Amino acid sequence: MAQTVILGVIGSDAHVVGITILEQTMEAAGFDVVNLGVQSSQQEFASAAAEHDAEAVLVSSLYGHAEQDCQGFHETLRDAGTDAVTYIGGNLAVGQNDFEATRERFRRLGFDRVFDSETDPQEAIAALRQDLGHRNAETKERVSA
Amino acid sequence: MAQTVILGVIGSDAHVVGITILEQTMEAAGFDVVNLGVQSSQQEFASAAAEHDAEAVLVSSLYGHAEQDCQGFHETLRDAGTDAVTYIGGNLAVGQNDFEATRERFRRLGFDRVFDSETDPQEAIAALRQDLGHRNAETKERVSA
Amino acid sequence: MIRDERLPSGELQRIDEAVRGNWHTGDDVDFEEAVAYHESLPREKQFARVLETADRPLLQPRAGVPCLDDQIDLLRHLEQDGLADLLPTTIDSYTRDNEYGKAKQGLEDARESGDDTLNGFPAVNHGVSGCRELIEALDRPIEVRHGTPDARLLAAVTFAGGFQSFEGGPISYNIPYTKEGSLEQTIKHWQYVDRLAGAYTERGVRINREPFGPLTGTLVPPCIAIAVMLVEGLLAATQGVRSLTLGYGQVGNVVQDVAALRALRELGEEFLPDEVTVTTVFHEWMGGFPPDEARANGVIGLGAATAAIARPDKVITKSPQEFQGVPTKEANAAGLRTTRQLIDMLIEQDITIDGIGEEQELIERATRSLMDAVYEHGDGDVARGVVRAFESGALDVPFAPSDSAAGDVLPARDDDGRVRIFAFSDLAVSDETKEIHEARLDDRARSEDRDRSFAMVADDVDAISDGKLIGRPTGGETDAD
Amino acid sequence: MIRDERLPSGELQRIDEAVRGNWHTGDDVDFEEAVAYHESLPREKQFARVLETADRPLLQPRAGVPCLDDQIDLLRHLEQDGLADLLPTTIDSYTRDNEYGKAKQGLEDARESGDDTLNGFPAVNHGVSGCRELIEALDRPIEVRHGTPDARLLAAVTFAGGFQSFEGGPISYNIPYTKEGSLEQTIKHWQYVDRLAGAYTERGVRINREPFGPLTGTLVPPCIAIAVMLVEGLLAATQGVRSLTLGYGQVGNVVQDVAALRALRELGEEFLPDEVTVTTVFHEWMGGFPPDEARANGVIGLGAATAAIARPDKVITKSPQEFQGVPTKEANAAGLRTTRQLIDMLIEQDITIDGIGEEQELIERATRSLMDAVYEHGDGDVARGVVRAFESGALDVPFAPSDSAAGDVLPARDDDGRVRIFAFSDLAVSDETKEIHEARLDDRARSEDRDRSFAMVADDVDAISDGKLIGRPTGGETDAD
Ligand code: B12
Ligand code: B12
Repeated sequence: MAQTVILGVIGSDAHVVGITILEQTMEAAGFDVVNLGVQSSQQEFASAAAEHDAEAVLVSSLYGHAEQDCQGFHETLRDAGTDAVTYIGGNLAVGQNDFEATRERFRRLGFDRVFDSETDPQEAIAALRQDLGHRNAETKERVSA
Repeated sequence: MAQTVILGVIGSDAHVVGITILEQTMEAAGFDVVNLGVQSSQQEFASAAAEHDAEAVLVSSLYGHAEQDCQGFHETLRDAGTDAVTYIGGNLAVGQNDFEATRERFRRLGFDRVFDSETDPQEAIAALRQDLGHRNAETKERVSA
Repeated sequence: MIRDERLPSGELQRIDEAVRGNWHTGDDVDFEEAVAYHESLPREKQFARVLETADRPLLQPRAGVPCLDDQIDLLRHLEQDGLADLLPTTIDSYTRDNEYGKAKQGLEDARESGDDTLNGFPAVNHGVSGCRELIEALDRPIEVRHGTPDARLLAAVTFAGGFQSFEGGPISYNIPYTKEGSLEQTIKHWQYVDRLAGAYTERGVRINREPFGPLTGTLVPPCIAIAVMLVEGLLAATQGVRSLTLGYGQVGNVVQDVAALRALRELGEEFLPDEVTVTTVFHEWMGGFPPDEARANGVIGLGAATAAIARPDKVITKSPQEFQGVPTKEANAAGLRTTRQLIDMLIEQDITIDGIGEEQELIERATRSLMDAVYEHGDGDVARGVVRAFESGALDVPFAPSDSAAGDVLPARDDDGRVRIFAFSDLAVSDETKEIHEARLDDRARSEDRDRSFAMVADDVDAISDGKLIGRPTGGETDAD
Repeated sequence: MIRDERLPSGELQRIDEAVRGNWHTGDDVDFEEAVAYHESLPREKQFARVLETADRPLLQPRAGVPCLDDQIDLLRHLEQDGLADLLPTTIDSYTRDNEYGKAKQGLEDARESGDDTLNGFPAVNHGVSGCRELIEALDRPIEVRHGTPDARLLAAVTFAGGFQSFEGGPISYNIPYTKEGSLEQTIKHWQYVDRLAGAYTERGVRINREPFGPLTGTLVPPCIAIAVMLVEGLLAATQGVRSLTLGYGQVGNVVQDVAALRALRELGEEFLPDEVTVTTVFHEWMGGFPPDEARANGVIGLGAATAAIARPDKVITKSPQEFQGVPTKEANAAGLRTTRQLIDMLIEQDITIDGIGEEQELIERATRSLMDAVYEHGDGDVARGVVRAFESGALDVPFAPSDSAAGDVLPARDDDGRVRIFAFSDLAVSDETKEIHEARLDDRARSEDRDRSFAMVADDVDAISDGKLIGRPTGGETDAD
């Protein structure tokens, strides 16, 4: 069965080109993609993840307000009853920042993986394969235990 | 009487365009310019200065070997019996150097003024007017003393 | 339903009051006093005058930071080290969403932390007096650049604050910038903005208005961009705007860009009333940039060279740090100077390129079809027509995030790198136009030995940031794994 | 007197031995062993092959530092971060003067202090094995670039050291580079260099030779540059060189530059024997650069755009730090990438500019007059002819520091920015050509409302570094005090 992935641009960000490319590439790679489009709220991500029993939530942000927009994001997800893997990617800080510091900040906010804007969609797919495969294996273990 | 200035490019440097412009501008400003051309030796500068009883010696160097080429330059001048004001200008160090350090180095070699390659010929003329005016005044004082 | 008619003055006043109540700084807006303030400004700060009387393309960067002092420093730097002819003030995203409370928070955080917690200058929060401080601190005219669908309060505050130019429009600041805003609603909002500009204009303060030409910045076919410019120009003219700068974003093919700018200027003159002074602005490449400053300088160089050949009235420059994030002021000034050097070296040269006429003809024909469709959809009314044309897909913008646009049109480059339409969907262009575009794309497909497909579109989207104009399949790499 | 005849093999050997005795590293040169070494090099390091089979303009920077390790690091950086297609090794000034003792001292100082006390790589001092270490450490072909009037030992050592391309020629490395060297003498020296290249060529090791097209780099009229290229090409061909890259330095006017590169290629094919493979190299602006990296990027951008339109076989790139001094490796790589981005974005576009044919025609006509004069001066012998033509001023180079050239010709830009001849002195071009140049310069004088004068020349020399192409008088400033 295809794995379901929620995709969207958070906050009031309207940069749509990146997720359009991501959606197409992930679908071509066999994922079921629910694309929420731009300017999606935390709640919309959480509801969609719960509704579709999604295995991953991919947040995109280009316009530089990601940090504010993602405060409490993982609580919102938890409250909706989803424990999907979470990725964030794009242009995550205003200005010319050092990406390692940015990555650290978003890791602390709870994201499993943080991608910069040089990310090739294939990298995200490879990561998903690894992370979701791993989760499936875990699930199997738990089942067999 | 027009003041005589010796002009030339030192060492094995062949960058001629700068001194061509300098020569034209200084002549237009009323100086007598003796242009030694490119690839002039210390001795050629010194002999010309002595021969023409020059009031200033202007050394140009673009190719980055100025420091080596000017070792002992002021001794050579002194040996020839000239006490002309000395200027050096152009691209005085190999590579992307801080000009202040370069200026200091050439001041220590004995040059009265050091110009970078952004120098407008008019700046050199203004400096000459100031320095030579001053020397003339000094000479007068000495004479009247 | 909406109509392209001038707002009656009672209506203007009513909206005016309502809008000014949205945030406390609106209270300080006083039209009469503002007119007097504008009259007190020196000639060099009269935006429309400076732009319309220039004898060479003027350069303008984008720039906005949260705090007033920093914005002054930033613009002073761009004026002095960048030799910008015209200055910008780019507004932050919260203000664009009319979230003045959040913008206030961001501004306070910025003041405390020294970090740029907003991606622009929250002009409404700075209020009339903050804006005037900015205008007075600089020597050049300053424009408000934003992306705000409902920019009524922003316009009221910034016009009163001394700004004499205002970017945007009901389509160009809706379709590329927002998901949910209805087009009819944004047109209403912009009728107010334009009417307010018109009211100043009638009092002798010519407010320059600049519809945002690049739209989504991503491979927008020229006919679509120009049609949107004409519609927004017409709507603004109806409200009394007399100084209009129509925009166009570089696609990267020199012939097509020069042709498009000529078509824009000529159709602008033709469609807009005589009393409107039409100028044009060329935006250096608005799509994804290479993640490398040296390569970005190459992209900027091509934009500058194109500008020197096309000679628009104004050029919006990019910085070599475009890819990474909001540029430092030094990088921003560097983008200006690189552009300046190239334009100044080229502009006196007589460079006449073959084939510009034909391309212009092609662009104009398609644009006229789109304009015809707009008028037909609105029974002769351009406001109603544009709403319905977007609804039906007769007018559409590629990569539009907005629910108001179908977003079904897909562009791709032909074998010469010109942007053609790959999927027309319901776009109202003639069969002849479609055949030409298809034929050109077939040529490309043939020379790449692959079918026309979305892969081409995706490859073209990435091409410039990957170092090429056309997204050709590369021998070694494959997208499959 | 000198004649354009192939050196007899006995003569080659005699000179060879004499030359190799000039510095101890000459002892390690063994022709047979060297041929075997070249045969062992992989195809990607065969300079002539790589250049002649390329399907797009190859990019090459300039770069040379004293120590071997540093030179390897530098070139590796340019290969990897600059994506250079071809690599250079620029030789220091002492070596150019055959002062191997001073170069040795500089090299020792550099090794001790870590400073770059030489402005290039002293290849003779590094010797055959040092050169080979360099060749082996890199993946791309490497050329020797220098400026040495008497380059015999340099050629002997570097050819044996594995280099397969060698810049320069008897005129182009004399007239712009030295004051006292006699032209006859340099031709003799280069007959040896070319004969040595020819000897390798006959053994299947095609040594590429590249006459230095930009000459003094400062407003050189295309006809002069091309005539010198043809003469040097002919001289080299006589000695058995079969791979010749003729050069040309950008003047900054796109039409003239494209026309000149076409004229260079076509006249090259026409004048040189069929068995010679002619390629062309375009040098990005070789005159004074702006003292500002951002503006320098604009100059580089214009060079790249011109290259994309003219499509030479090779482009020599500049760095944004050109004004300041020898660039850092990062800046050097940046110049490569800016150029690459612009060329790659433009090269697939069909850009046909009007008037290139006429300009090419003008250039070719003047070049033919100069070539006729050379042949006449030499009673049909190009070697003798060129010496005498320079003596009489029938051939001349503006701003030539050399005593062998009159240096009386002065160039100035016309109203379109094309380089014309302002003072012909005895230059052997037809009256018709003179009238055309004069008429164009009169147009400019009229539009600037001043007389044609040396002031124009001086203004043009500074123009690009001051941010323009043409040195127009500026309203505010005056040169008088
Ligand atoms: C095109 C563009 C626009 C268009 C957007 C049209 C549209 N609706 O999509 C327009 C002109 C409308 C626009 C507007 C604005 N923009 Co803008 N825009 C760009 C630009 C030039 C290209 C973005 C793009 O489409 N790239 C191509 C796509 C394919 O790449 P991508 O988006 O990066 O996505 C890829 C990767 O990042 C990654 N990725 C992205 N998300 C995720 C998520 C996950 C989980 C993973 C794994 C990977 C991933 O994979 C994607 C596919 O390869 C960038 C600068 C740049 N990158 O060159 C600026 C940029 C993003 N914009 C910026 C800004 C500030 C704005 C504005 C706020 C103001 C302004 N300056 O006009 C407004 C915002 C409006 C709003 N409400 O959002 C800034 C952001 C600054 C920052 N973060 O510090 C940038 C960086 C420009 C700059 N240097 O200032 N913009
Ligand atoms: C044109 C040029 C050449 C031409 C010269 C032709 C000729 N015979 O004149 C050619 C191509 C032959 C050439 C050769 C070389 N060049 Co060269 N060349 C240049 C270039 C591009 C412009 C110089 C120029 O003509 N400028 C225009 C004139 C009007 O300005 P100017 O020379 O700077 O002079 C003005 C001021 O400096 C000042 N000034 C100069 N001298 C003095 C003296 C006094 C007292 C005062 C008050 C003022 C003053 O007033 C002048 C008039 O306004 C410069 C880089 C640049 N500046 O952009 C490199 C440059 C000077 N060259 C350089 C080098 C290394 C060389 C070579 C060694 C090797 C090479 N890379 O090819 C050879 C040297 C050969 C030799 N034996 O000298 C380096 C020097 C590096 C350093 N100092 O660190 C530079 C900086 C390029 C670089 N970035 O690498 N070059």
